Amino acid sequence: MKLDSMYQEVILDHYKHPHGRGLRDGDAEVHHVNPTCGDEITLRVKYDGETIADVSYDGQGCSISQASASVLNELLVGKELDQARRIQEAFLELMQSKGQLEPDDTMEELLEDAVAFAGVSKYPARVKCALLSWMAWKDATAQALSEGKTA
Amino acid sequence: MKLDSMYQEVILDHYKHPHGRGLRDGDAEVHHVNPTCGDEITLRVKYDGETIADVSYDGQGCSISQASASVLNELLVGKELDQARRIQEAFLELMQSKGQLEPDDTMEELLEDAVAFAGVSKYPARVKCALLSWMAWKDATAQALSEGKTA
Amino acid sequence: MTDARQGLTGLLDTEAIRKDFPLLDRTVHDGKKIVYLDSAATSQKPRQVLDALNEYYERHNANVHRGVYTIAEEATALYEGARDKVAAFINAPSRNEVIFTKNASESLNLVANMLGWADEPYRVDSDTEIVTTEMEHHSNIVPWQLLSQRTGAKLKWFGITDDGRLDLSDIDEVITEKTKIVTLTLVSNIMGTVNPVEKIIRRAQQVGALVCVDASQAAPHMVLDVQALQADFVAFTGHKMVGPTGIGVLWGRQELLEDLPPFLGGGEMIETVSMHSSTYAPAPHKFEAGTPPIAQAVGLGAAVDYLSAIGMENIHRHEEAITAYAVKRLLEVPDLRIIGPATAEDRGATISFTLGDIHPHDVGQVLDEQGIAVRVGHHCARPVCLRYGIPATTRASFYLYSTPAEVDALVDGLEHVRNFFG
Amino acid sequence: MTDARQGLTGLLDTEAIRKDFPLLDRTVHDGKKIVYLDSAATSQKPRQVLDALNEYYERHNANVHRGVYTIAEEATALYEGARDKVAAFINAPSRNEVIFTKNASESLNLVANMLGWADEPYRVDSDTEIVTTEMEHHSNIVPWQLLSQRTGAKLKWFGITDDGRLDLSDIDEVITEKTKIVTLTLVSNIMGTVNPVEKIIRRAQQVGALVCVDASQAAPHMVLDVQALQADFVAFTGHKMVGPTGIGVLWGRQELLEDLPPFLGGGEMIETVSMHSSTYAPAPHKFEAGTPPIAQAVGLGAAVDYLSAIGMENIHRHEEAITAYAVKRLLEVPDLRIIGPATAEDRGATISFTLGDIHPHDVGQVLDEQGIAVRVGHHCARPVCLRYGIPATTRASFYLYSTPAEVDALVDGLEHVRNFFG
Ligand SMILES: Cc1ncc(COP(=O)(O)O)c(C=O)c1O
Ligand SMILES: Cc1ncc(COP(=O)(O)O)c(C=O)c1O
Repeated sequence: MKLDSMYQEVILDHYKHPHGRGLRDGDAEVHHVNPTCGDEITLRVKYDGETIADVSYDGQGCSISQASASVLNELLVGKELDQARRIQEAFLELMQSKGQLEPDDTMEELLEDAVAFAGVSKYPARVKCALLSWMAWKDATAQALSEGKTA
Repeated sequence: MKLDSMYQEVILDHYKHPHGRGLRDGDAEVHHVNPTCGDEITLRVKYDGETIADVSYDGQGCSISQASASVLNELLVGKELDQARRIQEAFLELMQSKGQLEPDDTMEELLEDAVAFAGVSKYPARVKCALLSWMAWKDATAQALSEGKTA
Repeated sequence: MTDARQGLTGLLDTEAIRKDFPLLDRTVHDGKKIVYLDSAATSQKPRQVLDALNEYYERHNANVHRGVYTIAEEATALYEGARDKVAAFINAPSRNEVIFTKNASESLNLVANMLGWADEPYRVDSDTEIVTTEMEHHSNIVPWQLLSQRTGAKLKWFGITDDGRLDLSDIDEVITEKTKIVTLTLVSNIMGTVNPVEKIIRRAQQVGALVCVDASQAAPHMVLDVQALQADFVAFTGHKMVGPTGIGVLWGRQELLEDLPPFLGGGEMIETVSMHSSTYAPAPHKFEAGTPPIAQAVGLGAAVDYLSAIGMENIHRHEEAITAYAVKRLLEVPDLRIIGPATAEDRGATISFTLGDIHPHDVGQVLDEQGIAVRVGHHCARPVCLRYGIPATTRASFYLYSTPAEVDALVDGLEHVRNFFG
Repeated sequence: MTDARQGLTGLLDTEAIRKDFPLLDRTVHDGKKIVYLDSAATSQKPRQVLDALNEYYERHNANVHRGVYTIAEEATALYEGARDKVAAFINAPSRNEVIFTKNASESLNLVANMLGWADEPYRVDSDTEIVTTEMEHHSNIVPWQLLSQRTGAKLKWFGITDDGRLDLSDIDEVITEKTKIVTLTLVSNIMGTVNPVEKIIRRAQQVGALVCVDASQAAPHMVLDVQALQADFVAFTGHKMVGPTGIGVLWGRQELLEDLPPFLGGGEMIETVSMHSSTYAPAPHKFEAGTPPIAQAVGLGAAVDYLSAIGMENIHRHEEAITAYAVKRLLEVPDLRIIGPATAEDRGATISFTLGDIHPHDVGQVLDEQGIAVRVGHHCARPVCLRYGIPATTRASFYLYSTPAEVDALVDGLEHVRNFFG
């Protein structure tokens, strides 16, 4: 069934058992919404120099947006900013691929569980759900940096 | 040729040799335009008690609107207000008939030369041209009366 | 299921009707026949409307109002003929009270802007109040928020009760001597609630306020008689009533349309123009700047003919039957909660619900896989979602071509959704 | 005649092209094949555009942007795909700079209203000036008169020379430090004049004024490159460029669209709505309230494809040839006076004229009897008629499907008119 390509086991797992959910102390906080469907996320980033000490979040949304935030937390926390940016860019590329991109080894290594979202990229209405937390993270990071908390 | 039903000899005659054209002294003056085609008329009425002493006019427009003003002058000047109103109503009825009305004797007697406009009523875009001066006359008369110049 | 269906009376001959709608024959996802349950968002179009569009473009297309040549006269007659049809459809006292816009949103913005730029006694300014409700479509909220911000007028609103009705307990405090305009929807696009507008209109008339009724979800589904309604303005939109996209209607009382200032300026809406000043054509043209949506008006005329031929009472009766059946069957689904009236009384054929804590987005996706098209989200009525503390709903909405079998398909589909996320 | 025609080069294969346009096959007045010379009012539509409309309604019709189900995704992809096509057609730096409206008039009103409600530095108020020209269509005059009345800003304009060109001799007095916006047409809809907008844009840039270009009569006929043009806003309308009625475009520079306030409020243009306040979606959606003209945008996309396949340079070359031929032949008609440029240089395929003192209305009527469709009146550019002291003109306008034989038919028809009223 085609649906299974979107709702991969990994995604449903993250949805049902989200990582790092809840708001904790941070250097910057952003609130993003997806006006199409009303998904919302509040996200905070905490930096320790160039290292991502924490990404905490709260919000409401569908399985895809919730799972994506959970994967983000799992992937990015503990990473260096540079590496995190590479991951974010790879994820963006994957999501914008309209189901046309077969992740290669480098991408698989970068994205880990997040490659499971490849199937979502076939559903334009859901791509925004998957990207919501990632855009929020990018924005929060920019704010944290400009506020001089890091680097 | 179908055109001839609109451009009756009588109409072209009135167009080429208009009656009573030019502005003269009056009790009230109005300016009407047909926004569709830019036809304009300035028209004055002069009453002598209940009698129409003069209808003078100036303006620019197509053969139909010009001829119609000339016929109006010829028909109405010298008439009693009551009778003029009957003529105006008959002309309006004829013009709104979409070519469906065969003028009867009463109408022919009332309208004289103006029955020639029956053919115009088949052309919706031209009906307004034919009615321009008549609407202006009605309006000017209402103004003249309300200004207490007559009756 | 079939048992429950047997009691249904008042249904239309949907087998015949569905033949008129080419899209309803479509299949998705490897051959699944589409079950289209999103008519509140936009309706499907019958062959008759598409034929009218094609016939217009292929034989009569010309700009309107200004031509003396044959096809320009034909185009004008068709466009103005559509105005006659719409006027008759809503029982307008005069065809000149029917303004063509591009959609209901433009119609509502038109009212807001007319009042913002009006002279007394209509002028909305910082001493005055605007009243709306918490149940409105965004298109009947945002124009008034903008007007309020730009004039300083205060925006007030009626709240909603737990069972999806307008809370009119404070009607005398909400609508006061300061109120210039009360604007509300006849039928909620998210909950299906049919509102008691007469009561509100009576109160508005007491204080001398104008009333604008958003009939976007009413005109497609029930007899709309603007004289009986006694409102001052009524807005609706073509694409929800088997007409084309790109066409809306504002009906307004003649003397108001005469007194109120224009909104958009341009060709067609003028009497004379000089560089120094301009004068305006009488309504409705005063409010129709530029080349109007000609083909779309003609298409709406054909839509109105189509609906009238079936009969708005018959359509309404059909939808009542389908809605009663749908409410009953949906309430059989475990964990399903209807947002809005949970009975079939005073409600239109639109039902919003939540399903346990499965997000509507996920509900809609899994239903789509089975060919079932429902809408998910806040349906441009986010204040309603806020009111009930939910992020979104799943909404199924029915129309003259909907069948009890489609209700069954939805209920089966929801069972599948529950299993999938179970 | 045939001799004169032989020298013509650059013509398109109109025999093939005309097969695409069903209306051109129509006959009027007992079998006379229509000679359609009113494309400046509205163009005819090719089969390809009608097919796109039908295909949309029959297979993909759904409301856009909010659905997760298959046909809603298809409808969204088609609608947004049309935006991509239009963006490419005008070489827009970003698709987000293309706003769909209902017609050019709405586009121009949108600009006027954005500026009226804007914050500094864009705000038009009583200390500022608006500049337009005497050659504009009413749709580019009245919105600015309304803005001027409502804000107190002063409205100034460039006059016209005897031969139908903009009189720019006083450019430095007309456009000053007080000017906030200069708005003008690229091609006159009544005289066909192509205006030297670059010169005006350069002056506007000097004083920091924004420039709005009305490209309604340009987009259908020549390559329109908004980056090369360097204006801030460009407006045009679908129905004049082989697209459907009910669709227009406003292109605007991205940073302006970000900074400027919304105009119409409603569904689709919001980010979040609460009863207390709302935030808006990014452009272009911020300016597209309510259900957009979905099918019409799709149709415009097909129109742009159609024009591009033929090639805008080729279309332009064809029209240049036809226009040169028409100017030459018309000047052979006794008592005929061209209003506007009397040569084929820097002019579009639109020619206005008077014929002795025969009123244009009568000219048009007699031509119609022969199947020839021309427009008569002030063509929504009354200030031009006032300027030349004439009540109206007769206007013939050509497009990619026009032929030299149609020019000949016009000239013969005018001969007949002269005899009729002789
Ligand atoms: C130069 C010009 N500007 C604006 C318009 C207005 O276009 P629309 O009527 O489609 O709004 C037209 C055509 O009518 C035009 O020729
Ligand atoms: C109640 C209500 N009002 C207004 C609208 C706006 O209609 P449109 O989007 O056609 O402008 C809608 C539908 O979207 C609606 O359901």
